[in-house]
Amino acid sequence: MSNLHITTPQERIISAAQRIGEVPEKLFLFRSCTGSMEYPGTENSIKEVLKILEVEVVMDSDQTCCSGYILTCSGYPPEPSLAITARNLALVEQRYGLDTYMFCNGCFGYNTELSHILNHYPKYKEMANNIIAQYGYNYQGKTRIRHVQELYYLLIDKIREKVVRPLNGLRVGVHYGCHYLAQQYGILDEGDLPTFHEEIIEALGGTPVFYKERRMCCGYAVGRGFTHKESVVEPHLAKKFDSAKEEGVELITTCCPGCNVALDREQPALAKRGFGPYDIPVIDIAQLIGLALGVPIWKLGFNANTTPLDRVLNKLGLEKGE
Amino acid sequence: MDSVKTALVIGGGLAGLEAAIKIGQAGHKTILVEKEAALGGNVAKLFSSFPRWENPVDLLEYKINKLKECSLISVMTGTTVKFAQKRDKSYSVELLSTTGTKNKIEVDAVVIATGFELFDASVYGEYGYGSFDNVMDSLQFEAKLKEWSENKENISPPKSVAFFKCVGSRDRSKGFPYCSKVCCMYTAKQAGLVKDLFPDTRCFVFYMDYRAAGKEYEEFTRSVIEQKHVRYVRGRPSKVLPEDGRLLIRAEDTLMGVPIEITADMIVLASAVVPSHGTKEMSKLFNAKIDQYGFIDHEDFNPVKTGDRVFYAGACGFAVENLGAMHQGAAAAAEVISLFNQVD
Amino acid sequence: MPREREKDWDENLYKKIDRYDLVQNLEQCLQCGKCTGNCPVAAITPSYNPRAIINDILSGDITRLLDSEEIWRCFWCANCYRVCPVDIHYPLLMMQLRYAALEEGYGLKYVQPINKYAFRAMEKGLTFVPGQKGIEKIMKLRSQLQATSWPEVSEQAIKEFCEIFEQTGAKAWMENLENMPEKPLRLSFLEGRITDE
Amino acid sequence: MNVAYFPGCSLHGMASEYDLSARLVCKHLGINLQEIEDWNCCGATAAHSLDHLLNVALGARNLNIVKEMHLDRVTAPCAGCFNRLKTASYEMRHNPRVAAEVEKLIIAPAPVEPEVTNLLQLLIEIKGIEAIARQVVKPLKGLKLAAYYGCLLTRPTKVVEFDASEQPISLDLLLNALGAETVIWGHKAECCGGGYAASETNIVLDLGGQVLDSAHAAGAEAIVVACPMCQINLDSRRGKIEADRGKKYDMPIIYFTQLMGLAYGYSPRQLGLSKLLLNPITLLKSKELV
Amino acid sequence: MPDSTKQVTQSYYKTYKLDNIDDSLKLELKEKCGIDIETCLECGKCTGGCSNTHIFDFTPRKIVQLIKMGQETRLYHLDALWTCVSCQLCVDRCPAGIDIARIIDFVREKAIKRGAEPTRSNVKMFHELMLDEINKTGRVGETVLMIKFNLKRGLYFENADLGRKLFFKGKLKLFIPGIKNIGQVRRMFNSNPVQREV
Repeated sequence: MSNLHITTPQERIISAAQRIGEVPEKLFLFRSCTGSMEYPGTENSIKEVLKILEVEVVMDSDQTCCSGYILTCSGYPPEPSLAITARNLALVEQRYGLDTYMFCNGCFGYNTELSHILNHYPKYKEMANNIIAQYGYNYQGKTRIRHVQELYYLLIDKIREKVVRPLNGLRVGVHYGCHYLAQQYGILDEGDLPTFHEEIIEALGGTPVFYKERRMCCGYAVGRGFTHKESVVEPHLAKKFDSAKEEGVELITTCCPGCNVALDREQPALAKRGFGPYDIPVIDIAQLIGLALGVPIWKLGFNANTTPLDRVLNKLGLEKGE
Repeated sequence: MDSVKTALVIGGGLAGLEAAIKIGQAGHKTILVEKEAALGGNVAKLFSSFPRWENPVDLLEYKINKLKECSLISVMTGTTVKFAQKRDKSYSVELLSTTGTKNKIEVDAVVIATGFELFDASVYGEYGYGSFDNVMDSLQFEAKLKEWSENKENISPPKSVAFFKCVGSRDRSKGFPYCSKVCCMYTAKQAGLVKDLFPDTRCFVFYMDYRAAGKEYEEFTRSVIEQKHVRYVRGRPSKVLPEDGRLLIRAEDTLMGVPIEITADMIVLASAVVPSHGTKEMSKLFNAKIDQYGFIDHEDFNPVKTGDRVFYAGACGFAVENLGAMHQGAAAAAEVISLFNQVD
Repeated sequence: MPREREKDWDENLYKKIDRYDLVQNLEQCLQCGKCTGNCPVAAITPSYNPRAIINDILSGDITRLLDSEEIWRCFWCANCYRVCPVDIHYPLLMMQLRYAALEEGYGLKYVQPINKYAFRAMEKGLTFVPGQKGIEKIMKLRSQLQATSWPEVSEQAIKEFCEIFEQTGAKAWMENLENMPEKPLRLSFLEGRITDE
Repeated sequence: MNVAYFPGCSLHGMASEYDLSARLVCKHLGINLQEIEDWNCCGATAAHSLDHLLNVALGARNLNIVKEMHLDRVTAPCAGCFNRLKTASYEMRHNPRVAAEVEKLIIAPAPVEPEVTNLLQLLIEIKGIEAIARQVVKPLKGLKLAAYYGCLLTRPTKVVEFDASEQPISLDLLLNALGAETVIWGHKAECCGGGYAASETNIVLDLGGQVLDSAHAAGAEAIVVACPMCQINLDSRRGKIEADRGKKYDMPIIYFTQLMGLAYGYSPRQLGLSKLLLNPITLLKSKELV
Repeated sequence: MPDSTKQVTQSYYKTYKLDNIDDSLKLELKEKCGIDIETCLECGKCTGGCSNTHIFDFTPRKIVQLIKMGQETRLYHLDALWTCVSCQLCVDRCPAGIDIARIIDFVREKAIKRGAEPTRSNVKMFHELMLDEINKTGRVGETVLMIKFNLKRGLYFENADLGRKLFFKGKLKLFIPGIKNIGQVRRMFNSNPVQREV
């Protein structure tokens, strides 16, 4: 077990302050392909929210996809993903010297996992660096990989102050996503019964709902039901939605476009197969924060959702076009 | 302390040695009786020990030297206790040596340390113990290990060795319901030793659970599995068939729920620990308290006391590992000494 | 169920499966079943059992594994990894086990559709690239948001992204899968299991 | 010595040679077999498979007749019948509830007295090996035999109380007493699938095949049985098994009583040796035993 | 084996609940057969040596496990019920002394009472024909039984070659004299045997 590093529970579960330290005035936001394509509103609202929270956001068009997703489907061997991770992170290190913030659990999970491998297996780091050297990159492992939600949690008091559209008790169910909670190299809160999103929801004036299967995976990783749509993904999701419905959840928030796609886009298919109907809108936590902090609704891009938010907005006495 | 008192220790195994040494060192006359020609008991038959892979021979040598240093201890090997008569505060005991010489002695206290025997596995027809060669019990296998280690290069190593745990233990129909406590550990030890001697030999241990309740025991067992690569198969073997000169084992891998077959060159049965013949006799002679299986049982609240001026130590009480045997030997000695030092 | 024979077992299978030696500590497995208990797939398809799969790999028994439907059920949700008392990285094991299956021609149907995306990804530097209609929809949405044009990945980045795939031989590996004869899968671990109430 | 005799359906049917030789040998050894008057079928696999109580009751009726014949012991040559009768007797002795039910069905007190023994048991335990050996006039020199006990003769131990269920030896002892040599083999007490002889032939081919194969590998020239089911099963399915396994097993399946008769100087005709599908005559000739 | 994709639709599999299992069968076995399932060590010794384990759908150990889990209805549809040769190996080997063969008989009996469809209709048919024979004559003629069995299955030439062999050996007896007091036997069959509660 020469270079196998096994993290202790203490290493795994850390407070936001420990993880992030000072609130950065500038951060590198890692583009998510799913996010930018399926829910452009997410990325948008993050920028808006962080503007309100006075954190500058940098993005770079030379950053490519993290390429982790297809890897997990065994689509190709790990070498390219390792090289691509090294390239993207090296880019951040060299050009900006900032920490890398993800808003997609996929990007977060895969980058953490792959960078962990790079940093603990010299042979792979060497391999990757040899390849990216030709483009003038060299990955050292300086930039820290963080999730934007960790920053929200760090800034929860600031958020509470700045709420202009309180959610007046909107029953919100939370979905954390496995690739954040289940990966072992440092996360916020307790992986099996996390609560930090609920705390944020409360700060926004909503009512967090602890539904039974809130911890359960979204099933997106099996290829959005390219494979075993019927046999695995749908019954699995139905299980989750049933328990959410029982608790009277009106809205589900995610912190990952991937989860969002699975939970939002699959609902009609579920109804067709005799599950539900559930009709529970699903949005990113950033969009909800944006909503509460008074970002104009058209900037939050709810149009992208398959399951419409009208009911929620009506409840809050808001108009889509506002 | 006016009159010199005498203690009789029956059994020259690890527990008996420990008891005799301690009593002798405390300045009391001690007679150590051993039915075999040499001291050491079952421990002398062992090739190695858990959980530290120490050679038991070194341990015995050390103890026997201690014994010799003490002038108050007289050792009588090849001797058995034939008869005992309870007096007011002593026993008059009749000893018989293999040479046929009898002699009567008066003793003020007795320590029974008559050790254990292995359960006779031949009642397991399905394992073919006694009918097939290369099916042996664990003590026979210890001897085998010695033989192998002595002329390692001259013998062709077996392709695979299988170990069956719980043979006679945890078995209501053919053996005893109790767990023999030490089998899990010595099986792990033996399997590990095979791997040390012949790294290319495959070792299979059939287990229901491995019970490693003791200091360093769990680590020891895991190391055998992880470092020495002994394969643990969960399930109790069902049938052994001869198959072109080798042994075909039929069992189930209960974790997968599928029946499996394994061909082995040698099968080691971890037979249950049962009270030795001597234990049964001595318990009668000194009317010691015994349990339903014939192991010597202790008086309430006195861990090593089993009768008036009668104490016991080691595997005659129940299966026990080396360390435990020495603990009990010392404890029995302490009881004897405190008894002798009482002002009466 | 048919009897297995030890002579068909390969002692070093677990090393062969773990070809990138990313798991390393598979032999530490205690067979405690905590992984299965925490696995969302096992909860809806009882014939899928991580513990059982690890057990098979440790026994060196490949027969059930390669053509197994089950090995394609893993979500990579890593909940097994989370609870594992000895931190066996089951998802990484699964990923590598699937490589072995793919090279034998099993489970292509689960990878080829995804690889279609992978090939398009090399043109755009993004994992998911929709068809023309999809792109128009995205443009519409983004314009409503007054967001930047799409995709935002520079030509240079896309070129490098693509080259990396070529240089690491991944592209060739995928192309090889494209024209490989598909072999049928089966639920290998179904026998003697309780699959419904 | 008078012993009640329960031939069972097979011995009146396909296994008449077993009946023949059994009576002959017992007579020779001074055992007077008195066939149970008006006995009924023991119920075989069918009864205990579908209705436990019926199985006990059928046995009880027979045992009751034995009682009425004032005999304290009944012997059944067929291992199947023996096992059923013994089970019936065991159940009545150990399970009062069943005994009560049975009494209602046979309208008589549960006949627990008669001792059920199989023929082999009778000869070994009551007559004794010496007595058997003493009568041998033509020792079966040079015969290498596999003694096959099957399941029902020795199992389950707590019920049948005969020999060792995993490594039985009684038949080996008997054959050795006759001067024959017995091989050590693994399948002496494994099952031949007799219960499914007709209904699930594949099971028989599989299990029976294993038995033949193992005996053949151990170098046996013939298999000796104490059960018509085993005999008919192995003997009649041999052809198919050989076809399946692409091997030849030219081993006659002989009843132990026939060999006893042979050793006692009776002629193959008297013992009905020729009634066996694979006639052992050629083998015996080659050993100059006939 | 069911198609993976059709396996779960409409409703999803609910994980088995150990805390609300139905113990009735377990208790029944204890009361009626004196078999205590709880002594099972789950060691699989029954299964490893079982004559037919390689064709069982649920191995003996798992059958005992199913009883522990109170899976009564599932037990009624086991293939093992009809492929167990009741060779008693498991009974003798069980370290806990559990009479598994009896359990299987017991469950089979219940299964028939519940009208469960046997997976191997042949076996049941054969058993029933045999019982009929006993009911009619008090004894069984193998020849007659075989012929009836074949006729009933419509396989007129099954084992014909074997029959010929047996015929020339004089082993085929077409007439078996019935017993005198057949009434005594019929009384046992008073109702359809498998309808009677044991």
